[in-house]
Amino acid sequence: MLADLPLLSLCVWVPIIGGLWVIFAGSRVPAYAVRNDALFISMLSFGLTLLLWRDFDNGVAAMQFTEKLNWIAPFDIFYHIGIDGIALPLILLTSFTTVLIVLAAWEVITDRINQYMGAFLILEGLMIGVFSALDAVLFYVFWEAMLIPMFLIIGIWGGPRRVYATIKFFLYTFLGSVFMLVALLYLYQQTNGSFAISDMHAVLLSLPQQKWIFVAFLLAFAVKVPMWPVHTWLPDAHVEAPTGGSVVLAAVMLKMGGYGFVRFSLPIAPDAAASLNGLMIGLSLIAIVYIGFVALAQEDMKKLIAYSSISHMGFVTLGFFVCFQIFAKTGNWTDAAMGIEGGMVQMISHGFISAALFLCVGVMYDRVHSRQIGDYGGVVNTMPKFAAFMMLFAMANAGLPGTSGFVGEFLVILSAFKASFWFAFFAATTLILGAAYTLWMYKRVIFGEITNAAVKSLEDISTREHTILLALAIPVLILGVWPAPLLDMMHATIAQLVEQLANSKLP
Amino acid sequence: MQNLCLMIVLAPLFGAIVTGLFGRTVGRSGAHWLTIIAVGVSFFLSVVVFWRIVIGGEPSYNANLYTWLESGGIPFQIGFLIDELSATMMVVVTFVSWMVHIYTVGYMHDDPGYQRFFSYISLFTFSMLMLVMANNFLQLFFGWEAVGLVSYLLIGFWYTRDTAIYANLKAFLVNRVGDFGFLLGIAAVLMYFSSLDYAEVFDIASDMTGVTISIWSGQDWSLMTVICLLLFVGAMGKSAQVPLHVWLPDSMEGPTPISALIHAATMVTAGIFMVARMSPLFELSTTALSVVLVIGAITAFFMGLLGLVQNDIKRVVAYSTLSQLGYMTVALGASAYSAAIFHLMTHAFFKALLFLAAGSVIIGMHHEQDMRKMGGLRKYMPITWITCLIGSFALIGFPGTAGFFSKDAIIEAVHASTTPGATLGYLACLFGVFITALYSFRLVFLVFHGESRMDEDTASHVHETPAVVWGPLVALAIPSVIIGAIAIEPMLFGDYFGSSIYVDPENDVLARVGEDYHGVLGFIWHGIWQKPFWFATAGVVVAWYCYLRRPDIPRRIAERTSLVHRMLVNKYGFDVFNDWFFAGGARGTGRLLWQIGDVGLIDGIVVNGSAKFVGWWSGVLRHIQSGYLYHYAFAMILGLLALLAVFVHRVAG
Amino acid sequence: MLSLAHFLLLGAALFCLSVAGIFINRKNVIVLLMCIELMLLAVNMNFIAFSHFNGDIAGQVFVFFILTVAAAEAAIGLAILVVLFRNRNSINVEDLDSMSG
Amino acid sequence: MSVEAVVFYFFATALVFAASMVITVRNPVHAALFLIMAFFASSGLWLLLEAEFLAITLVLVYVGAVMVLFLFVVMMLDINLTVLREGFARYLPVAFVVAILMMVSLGLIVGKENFGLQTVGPAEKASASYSNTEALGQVLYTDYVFPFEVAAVILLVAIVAAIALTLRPTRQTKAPIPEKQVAVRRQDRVRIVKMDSE
Amino acid sequence: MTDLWLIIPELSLLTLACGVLLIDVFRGHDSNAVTFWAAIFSVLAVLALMALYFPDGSTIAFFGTVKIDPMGTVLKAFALALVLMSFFFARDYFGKNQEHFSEFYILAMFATIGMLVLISANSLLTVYLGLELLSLSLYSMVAMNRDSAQSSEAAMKYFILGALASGMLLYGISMLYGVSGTLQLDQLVAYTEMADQQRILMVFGVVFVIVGIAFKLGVVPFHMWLPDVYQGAATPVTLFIGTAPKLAAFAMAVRILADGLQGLAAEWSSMLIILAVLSISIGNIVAIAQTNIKRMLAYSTIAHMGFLLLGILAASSSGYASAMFYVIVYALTSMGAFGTVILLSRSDTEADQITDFSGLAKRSPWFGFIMLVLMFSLAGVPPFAGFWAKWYVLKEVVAAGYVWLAALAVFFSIIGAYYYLRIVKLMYFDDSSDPQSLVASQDMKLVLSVNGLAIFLLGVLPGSLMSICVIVTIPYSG
Repeated sequence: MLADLPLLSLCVWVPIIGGLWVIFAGSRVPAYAVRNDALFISMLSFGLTLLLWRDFDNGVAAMQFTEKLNWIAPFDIFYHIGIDGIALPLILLTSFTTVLIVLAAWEVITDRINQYMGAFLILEGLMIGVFSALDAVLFYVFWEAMLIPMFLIIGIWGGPRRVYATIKFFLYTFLGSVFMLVALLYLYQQTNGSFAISDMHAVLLSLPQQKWIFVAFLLAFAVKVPMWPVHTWLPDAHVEAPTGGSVVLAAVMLKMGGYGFVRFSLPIAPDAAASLNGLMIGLSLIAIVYIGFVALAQEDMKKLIAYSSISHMGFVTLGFFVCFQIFAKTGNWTDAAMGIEGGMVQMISHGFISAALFLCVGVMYDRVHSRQIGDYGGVVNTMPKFAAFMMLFAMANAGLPGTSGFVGEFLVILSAFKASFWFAFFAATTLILGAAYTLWMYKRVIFGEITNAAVKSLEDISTREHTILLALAIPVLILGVWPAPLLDMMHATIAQLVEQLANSKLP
Repeated sequence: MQNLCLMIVLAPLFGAIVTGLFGRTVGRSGAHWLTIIAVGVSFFLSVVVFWRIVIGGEPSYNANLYTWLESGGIPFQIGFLIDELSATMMVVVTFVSWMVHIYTVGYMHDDPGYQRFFSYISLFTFSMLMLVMANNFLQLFFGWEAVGLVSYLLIGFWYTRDTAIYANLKAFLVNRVGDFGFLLGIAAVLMYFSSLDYAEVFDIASDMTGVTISIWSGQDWSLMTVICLLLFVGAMGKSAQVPLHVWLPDSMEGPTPISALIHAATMVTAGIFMVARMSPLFELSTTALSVVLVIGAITAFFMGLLGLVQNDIKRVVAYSTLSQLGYMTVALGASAYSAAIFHLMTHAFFKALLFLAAGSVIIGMHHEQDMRKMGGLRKYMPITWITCLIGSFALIGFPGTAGFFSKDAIIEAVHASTTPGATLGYLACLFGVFITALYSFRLVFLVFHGESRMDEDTASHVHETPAVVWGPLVALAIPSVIIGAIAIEPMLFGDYFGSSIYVDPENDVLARVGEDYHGVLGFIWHGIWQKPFWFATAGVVVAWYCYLRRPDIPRRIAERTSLVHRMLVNKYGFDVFNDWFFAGGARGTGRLLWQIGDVGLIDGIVVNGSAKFVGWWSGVLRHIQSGYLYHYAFAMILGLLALLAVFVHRVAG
Repeated sequence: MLSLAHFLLLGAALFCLSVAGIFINRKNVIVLLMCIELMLLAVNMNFIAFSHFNGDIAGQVFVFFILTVAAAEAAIGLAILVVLFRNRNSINVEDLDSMSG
Repeated sequence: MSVEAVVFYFFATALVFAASMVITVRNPVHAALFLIMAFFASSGLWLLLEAEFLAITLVLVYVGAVMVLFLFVVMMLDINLTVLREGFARYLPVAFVVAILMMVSLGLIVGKENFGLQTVGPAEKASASYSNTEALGQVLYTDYVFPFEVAAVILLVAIVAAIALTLRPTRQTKAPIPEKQVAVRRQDRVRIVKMDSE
Repeated sequence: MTDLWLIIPELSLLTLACGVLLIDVFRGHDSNAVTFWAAIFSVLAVLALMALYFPDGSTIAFFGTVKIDPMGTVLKAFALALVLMSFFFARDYFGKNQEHFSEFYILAMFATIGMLVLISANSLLTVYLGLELLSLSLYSMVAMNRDSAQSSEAAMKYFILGALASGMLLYGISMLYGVSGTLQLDQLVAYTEMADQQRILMVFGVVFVIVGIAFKLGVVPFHMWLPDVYQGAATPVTLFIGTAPKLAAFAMAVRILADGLQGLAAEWSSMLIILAVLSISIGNIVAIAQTNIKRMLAYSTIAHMGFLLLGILAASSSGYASAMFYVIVYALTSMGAFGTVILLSRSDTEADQITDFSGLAKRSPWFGFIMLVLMFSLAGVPPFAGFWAKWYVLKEVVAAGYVWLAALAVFFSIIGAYYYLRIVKLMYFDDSSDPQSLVASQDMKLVLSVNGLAIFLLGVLPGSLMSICVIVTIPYSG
C-alpha cells in the first residue's frame, strides 16, 4: 500500500501545497495555528524523506524512486524525478533543516507569519525538486523558482539593508542561471531533442563545445556555491536575511551549486572539466585562503559565518575538481573518488554546521538585536547552555575531528595532496585560518567578562531553542564519529560518476 | 583484550558525558566520585593491560574496532594497538590523571565550574587514551586534536579572565599550526602507502627510502624526510618546541591541575610519543632526525634560560617543562627513543608533582602566584615543601632520583650519537643542566626559604593544604624518586619496548651507552663523576648564593646585562613578533583583502560598478527619447537608412 | 522613351522630399499632415507606374484604396489636431514635449 | 525627345517644385495650395500612365475634399504665423543631407540599372476601346470585394472617430449639473488622512 | 456564399459593432452600462461563432485576399478574449472617473475588426487595410481622453509616426508588387523562392516592409512612439493597445514574412537580428530609469517585442510557434499589469507612478500576489508563463544556430529583471503611503484574479498552449 505511493513526488509536493495552504488559509487563523500547521507539514515532509531513506538501496548506482509523466508533450519534456546517492543526503538535509527553521521562527516572527512559514515550506519543496529532477527543464524550473520565495524572505523579514541584499542576491543568481538555460537549450539540440539529463550525460561533444557548456554551467553553479570571485552576494544576503533565511541559504542553497557540478558540469563536459580543472582548483584555493583571511576581518557575526561558508565551500569544489589532477598523476580513477566524496560529505556537514551557527547567531540576535561582535562579550556567564552548544558548532566549523566538519576537509586534503603538495598545503591553511576566525569570534562573543547590560540581562536558551540546537548537534557528532553510513549511501553513485569522468566524451 | 581496551577508554568518556551534561543532577560530589571512580577503573585496567603485555609478555594487540569510513578504496579504521609503548603511556596517563582528579577535589573546591572541570579532565583522559592507543594515523589525529580541544577548554576554564581566554585561543591556534603540518604528513603517508594503519605503513616503510617527492619543481626531496618533517611539525606544536612553544607558558592561565595533567605530564608529551611511535619512519631519514635534534637542543637550552627570569611560580615550572621537552626531543633526534619515553615517564611524575606542589602553594597563598611575594613557606607548608624539594631534585637530576636516570641517559646518548648536530645537542643539554638546577632552586629558595615577603593578611591565613591536595603530592613523590631506578634497566637497555620502537642498528646510541652500564648503583656512581652532576651542583650553589645569601646580586646582574635581561624578559621577542606579524598581519591581510578585494574591486567596481554603469547608460539613452516628434521621425529614418545601407547596398556591392 | 525608372525616380524624389519635410518641419503639425499626403502620393506614383509597365490592374486598385484610406486618415488626423489645439492652444511641433525620457 | 517625355518632364518638374515648396514655405495656407499643385501635376502624370480614373479621382477627392478640409482647419485654428517658421534654416542642412542620402540609396535601386527599358521594357499601349474605369470597376467588386468592404469600414471609423473626438458637450458655463451633484459619493470629496501627532 | 461563412467572425463583429453604435447613439448619455453589456455580448457571440466555425484547414478565400487557417483563428480567439477582458478593466476605470466612455467600446470593436482582418490577410492590400483600420481606431482611442493634453499629444505623435511608418510600408509593398507583379502572399512566396537576379530588389522592398512591421510591434529604432503613447493614453486605452493589437502585429509579421517572403528568410532574419538586439538592450536599459509605471511597461514592451522577434527570426515553423506562444503570454501578462494600474487608480488620481505600488502587498495581499506573479512572469522567472515564453523562443533561437544571440538576450533580461523586481520590492518590502483600501468593482477583481491565475497555471502546465501553437503553425514547416 505504502509502496505504491509516489513517495518522491509527495516529498516535493507536500511542502509546496502545504505552504500554499498555510499562506492562504493562514491569513484568517491565529498565529499559533499557523505555527502548528507549518510544523506539522514540515515534520510530515521530513518523515516522508525518512521513508525514502529507509527504502533506499545503497548498492545501486542508478536512479531510484523514479517517476515519469508527460509534462510538455510537444518537446518531450517529462515530469521525471528520481534520486541517487548524491541527491538523497541533500534531500534529507533539506527537509531536516526546514523543520528547524519552522521551529526557529516560532515566536520570533510576528509579522505575516503565515507568509513566512508558507514561503519556507514552498522553498523546501522546490529545493527537493531541484535535487530530484531528472529532466533538465524540470530542474531549471525548480532551480529558478527557488529564487522567488528566497527573494521575498530576505526582502520582507530581513535587516535594514535587506532590499540591496535581496536584489543583489536575485540578480547575481539569476545572472548565473540564465546562461545555464542557454547551455541546456544547446544541449537539447545536441541530443536531438531530449531534455533528459541522462541523455545529456551520454551525448558526445567536441572540446570547444564542452568548454562553452562548462563555462555556462560554471556561471550558474559558481554563483550558487559561491566561488570566488562571484561570492559577494552571499555575505550581504546572509547578513540581511532573517535567521531562517540564512539557515536555508547556507544549509541547502549553497549545496545546489555543488550538486550542479556533479549532476551537470562533470558528467556532461568531463573533457572540458579536465582541461579547465586548473582554473577551478585555483579558484577553490583562493576561496579557501583569501576568504579565510577576509573572514578574520569581520566584525559582524553573520558576515563572518557567511565568509566562512564560502571558504568551506571551497573544499567542495576543490574536492570535485582535484580528481583530474590525481588521475593525471596516478592514472587511477578510484583514487579520484575520494575527493568527490570528500566534497559531498563537506556539503552535508557544512549544511548542519552553518545552519547551527546561523541559528546560534539568531538566538543571540533575538535577544539583543545586534549582530556586531563588539556588542557582545561574556555571553557564557548568562547563557552557559547556549555557549556549550555554540562551542560545539564553532569547533565543528573549525574542522575538529569527531565532528562532521572534519570529515570532508580531511578527505579533500588527503586527495588534494595526491594531486599536488601545494594544493594540500593551501587547503590545509584552513586548519589555522578556520580555527582563528571562528574561535576568535567565539572568544569575543562568548568568553570574557559581561560587557554590557544587554548581555547581563540575557536569558539562556528556551526548550524550543534547546531542541533545535540539540537536533543539529546530534548529526554533527554522529557524522564526525561515524560517517560511514553517509559515504555508503554515495559510493555506488560516485563510482558511476567517476566512470563517466574516466571516459572521454569527445566524438 | 578488546573489551578491556574499550573499558579503559569509555570509562572516562562516560564520566565526562555524565558530569558534563547532567552536572546539576549528579551534583558536586557525584561529579567527583563518578569521574574519580571512572578514571580509577581506567587506571587499574591499564595496569592489567600493562601487566599482560609488558610483564606477562603477551604479544601486542592490534585490532580494528569499526570502519570510520571507506573512500577511494581505502578503509579508514578506528582501532587499538596495544604494545609496550602504548601500555606504558596508558599507565602513565591514567595514573597522573587519576592523581589530578583527586587533587582537583581540593583545588577546585570553591569553584562554581566544579562539575564542568571534572567533565573536561575526564574527557581529556579519554582523548589522550585514544591518542596513545591508536593503531592508525587517523585515530592518532583524532586524539591529537581532541586533547587540543580539551586543552583549549581548560586553559580558558576561567572564561572571564582576559588573559585566560587569550591564552587558550593562542594555544589552540599555535597547535593548529602544528596540526597543519601533521595533517599534510598524514596525507603524504596516505598517498604513498595507501593506508593509514601503522602496521601496514611501517611494514613497507623501508621500501620507500629511495622515493623522492617534488615540491618545488625540479628539486626532488626524499619522501621520508618530507613525511617525517611534516609529522614533526605536528609534534613541535603539541610538544611546544621552538618556535611553536609560545603557547605553553601562557597556558598556565588554566587551573593548576590542568597545568600538571595536560601541560606537563601528558598532552605535551604527545609529540614525543608520536615521534617514538613513528620511529620506523624517522629512522629512515637522517635529515629529519638531525632537525629534530637541533630543534630539541634549542628548546632545551633557551627555554631553560627563560625560566630564570620568571616570577610567576607556575611559569617557572612551565619553562622548565619546555626545557625538559627539549631534552626528550633531543633524545628522539639521537634515535634514543626509549630514553625519550623514559624521560617522558619520569618527567610526567616529577613535573606533575612540581605543578601540583606549586598549586598547593597557590592554594595556600590564596591564589597568589608571584614568587616575590612568598618566601619562608617551609614552616607553614611542610609537606608541600618536602614533596616540592623531591620534585626539584628529580628535575635537576640529582643522582638516584628518577630524573637523574632519564636525563643522564639522554645526555649520554646524545654524546654518543653521530647524527649531525649531536654535538650541539650535547652542549645544550649539558649547560641546560646547570640552568635547570639554577631556576629550580631559585624557585625552591624563593618560595620556601628565606624571609617571608607576604603581606600580613596573607601570612595569617597561610596553612598546609588539605589531605586531598597533599595526598597526590605524596603519591607522585614516590615514583619521582624510585621509578628511575626501577625502570632504567628494562626500558633503556632491555628489550622492554620490543618491536614497538624501531632503531636502526647504525643509530642505536643506547646500545653503545648500554655497553658501559653496570647496574643501577653503577650508573649512579658513574653519574657522580660526570659533568652533568657537577653542572647541577653548581646550579644549586649559585641559586643558593644568589637568592638566599645575596638577594641583591640578581638585580645587579640584570642591570649590568640589561640587553640580555630584557631579551629574556621578552622571551626573545617571540610573542611580540607573533602578535605583530602573524596575528596582526593576518588581520591586516584580511581587512585589506576584504576592503580592497571584496568591497572595493568585486563589489565596488564589478558588481555595483556595472549596476551603476547600466544606470548611467539608462540615463543617457533615455535622452534619445527627447519627446520631440521630429527626433522620433529622424530615428525611424536613420533606422531605415541603416537597414538599407547594411542589407541592400552590401548585397549590391 | 520613358522608362519605368523615370517614374520610380520621381516617386523616390517625392518620398525623400516628404521625409525631409517631416524632419525639418518643427513648427506646424498641419504641414506634417501634408507631408504625409505627399508621401502617399509618392507611393501612389510607384504603384501606378508599376501597374502600367507590368500591365497589371492590381496596382491601380491598390492606389484606389490608398486614396480612400488617406481621406479617412486626413479626417482623423485633423480631428486629433483640433483636439490638440483645443487642449494646448498650439499646434507647434516643438510644444509637443510633455512626455520624454 | 518625344511628346510624352516633354509632358513627363514638365509635370515632373512641377511636381518636384510644388513638393519642395510644400515643405519649405512659411505659410500653411501656401503649403496647402502648393500641395494642390502637386496633386494636379501628378494627376497629369497618371494620365500619362493611362490611369485616367485615378487621375480624376485624385483631383476630385483630394483637391476637392481633402485639401479643402485642410484649408478649413488651417483657417479655423487661429495660428500665429510669425512664430511658425523661426529657426527653420538651422535644420535644413541636416535634412538636406538625410534627403540626399536617402535619395542616393533609393536611386541606386530604382534607377535605370534595374528599371530601365532594357530590363523592364516599355508598357504596351492599351487599345482604344480600353476603359480604365471599367477595368477598375470590374475587379473592384469581384476580386477586391473584401478589401472594398474593409475600406468602407475604415471610412465609417473615420466618421465615428472624427465625431467622437470633436463633438463634445461645451463646458464653458459654470452652471451646476444636478445629476452629478446627487451622484457624488463621500470618498470623492473627503479624504481622511492619518497623521502622526507631532 | 461559402466564403462568407469563412469570414463570419469579421462579419458578425462588424454587424454587432454597428448595432452597438446605434444603441449608443440612441440611448444618449446614460448609455454606458447598456453599451458595455452590448459590447460584451457581441464579443462573446463572435467567440461562440468562431468556436462553431473553427476551420479544419487552410482556405484562401475572396479571390486570394483572405486566408482562413487555424493559426489565424486561434489568434483571433485570443485577441477577442483579450478585448473582452479589457472591456471589464475599462468599465472600472471609466466608472471611477464618471466619464462618458461608450465610444471606447465602439472604437475598440472596430479596432478588433481591423485585427481580425489583419490576422487573416492573404494579400498585401488586405494587410494594409487591416492595419489602417486598426491603427486609425487606435489613434482616435488615444486621443479620446479629450481633456488631457498628454493624450492628444500622444495621439498626434502616434498618428504622424504611424502614418510615416505606413508610408514606408506602402513604399515597400509597391516595390514587392512591382518586382513580383502580385499582391497575393501565396503567389509572392512562390516568386521569392525562385527569383535570383531580382533578389536585391525584393530585399529593397523587404527593408521598407520590415520598417512597417517593426513600427507596429514597437521595435527599436521604430519604437519612439510607444513610451509616449503608453504614458499619454488613458490607462484602459494603454491596456488595450498593449495587448490584443500585439497579436495582430505578430500575425502581420508572420503573414508578410512567412506567408509571403519565406524565400528571403535569410535576409529578413538578419535584419530582425539587428532590431531584436537593439530592442532587447535599449528597452531593458532605459526601462530602469523610469518612474512612471506605464512608461516603464512601455519600455518593457519594447524589450519583449525584441524577444518576440527572436522567435520569428528563427524562420521555422517552430520558431513561429514560439513567437506565437510568446505574444499570447506577453499580451496576457501585460493585460494583468495594466489592470493592476487601473485597480490602484482612483477617481481623482491615476496610479501611474511606480511608487503608487508601495505596500500593495499589505493593502491587498491577494492583488499584491497577482502583481508579483505578473512581474516575475515578465521577468521570465519560472514557474510562470513568461518563463516558458522566453524559454521557447530561446530554444528556437538556439536551434536556428544563434547561440550567441540567445546568450545576449538572456544577459539583457537580467537587467530587465531588475526593474520588475523593483515593483515587487515596492509592493512587498515598502510601506504604503496611501492607507486607503482599493476601490474596484467585483467583476474587474475577478477578471484580474483570473488573469493572474492564468499566468500561474500556464506556468505550471504550459504544454497545452504550446501544443496549440505547434499544431497551428505546422503549415509553415514545409
